[in-house]
Amino acid sequence: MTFPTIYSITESEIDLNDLLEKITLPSTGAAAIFTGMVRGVTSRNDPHETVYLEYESYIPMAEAKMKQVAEEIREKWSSIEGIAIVQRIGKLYPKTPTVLIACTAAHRDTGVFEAARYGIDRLKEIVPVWKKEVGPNGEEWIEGDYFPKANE
Amino acid sequence: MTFPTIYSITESEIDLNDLLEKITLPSTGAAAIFTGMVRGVTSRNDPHETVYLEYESYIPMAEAKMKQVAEEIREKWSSIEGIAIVQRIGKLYPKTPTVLIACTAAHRDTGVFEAARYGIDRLKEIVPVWKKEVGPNGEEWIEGDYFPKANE
Amino acid sequence: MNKIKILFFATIKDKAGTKSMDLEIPNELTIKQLKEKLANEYPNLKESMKAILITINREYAFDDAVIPLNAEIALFPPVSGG
Amino acid sequence: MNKIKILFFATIKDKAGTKSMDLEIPNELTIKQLKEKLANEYPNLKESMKAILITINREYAFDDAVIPLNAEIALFPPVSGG
Repeated sequence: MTFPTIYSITESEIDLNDLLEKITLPSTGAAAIFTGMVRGVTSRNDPHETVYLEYESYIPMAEAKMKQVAEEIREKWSSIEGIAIVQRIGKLYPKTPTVLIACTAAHRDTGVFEAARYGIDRLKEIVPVWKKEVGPNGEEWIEGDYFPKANE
Repeated sequence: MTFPTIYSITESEIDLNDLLEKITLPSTGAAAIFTGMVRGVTSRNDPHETVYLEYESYIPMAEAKMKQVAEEIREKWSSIEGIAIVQRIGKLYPKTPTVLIACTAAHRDTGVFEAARYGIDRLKEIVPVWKKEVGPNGEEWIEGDYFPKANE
Repeated sequence: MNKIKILFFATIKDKAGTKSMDLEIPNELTIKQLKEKLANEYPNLKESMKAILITINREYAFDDAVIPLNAEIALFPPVSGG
Repeated sequence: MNKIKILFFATIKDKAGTKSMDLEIPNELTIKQLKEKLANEYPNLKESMKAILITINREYAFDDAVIPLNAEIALFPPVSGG
């Protein structure tokens, strides 16, 4: 049995049902899925409103780095069966899911939650995607604060 | 803004896209979703194959206990915005999602993963649902091992 | 007398041979007394009474709880949902 | 000479005023030397060079890396996906 790994940058809607089905094997009993969505209203730190986000990606590298994130997950949690990592790009409005990380395993107590959490944290560190925030008073690129090390 | 809480026992397919949309607010930026599915092949402990599971529930009590699980989550993680808890019952075949717990919040680092994990653990302790496993060599009720305490 | 409804689920339903029954019990009967009564009248259930969950009006209940009038009682094994 | 392709993303793209350019550079040039060259020729980029990520052929690269022939180089700010 080969364990499925799905990774893609897409402009299409993220279909959770479809992705979950693709990473469910006959031996699978549990899935942890993380999705991020565009916030229309942000309270923490600098409170502000968002009209939409415009996502851009260095697509071939981003897909290679998603594959690397999946490989890192498998190295850390050998229990993981299927992995799906999808980043949606383009102009995305509040409440829209923009990113998904899903991990499946036979049981819920062998790392699925931790693996999904690790996956989204790593994606936000090393996968080359950027978002420009467009608000009522103008637009601004959002920058992360992580500097990859050698061999990342 | 009222925070949505969805809980139900259903015989219908669990639609992740639909449920996620229902618990996404303009202030939501993160969702952690757990789903459990029927394993056709189990390796851990007593290795065996499953043809299907037949789920039964004490429905009105189960829905009340799901509501209670949601309230417990909100007491522990004040950051949680929307909560969906759905248990599917009836005859369910391998690879079919049978249960879903989803929690949303503004950010991913304020407890969404922990809240979803807590939710599925509590559901398996106090929500009155049972499954009968039907395999190639006969059928058997699966019993849990948790005994609720007073006021649970 | 107190007219109650008893519901059975999962293994307990199979052993009782029914999903539910209406029963008349003395007022002020406790859960412990009801368990003894059922174990006597339905020998199939006797063994199950050791590791059973019981609810009164959809809340978990314990041996010393007094059964209220017209209660909905349920008997079932530890849950196994998910 | 070494013909390379340089890609710019996000803020760096805006400052460079272009998504990509083809460039001829001396053989054996390092990333550090390329950054200095770009900072001199494109003053808008000078400030950004302090906190920039650079890749060679889609892998993160650092100051002392030597740029291989026909490399695809990308310059961008710390990522902010999700």
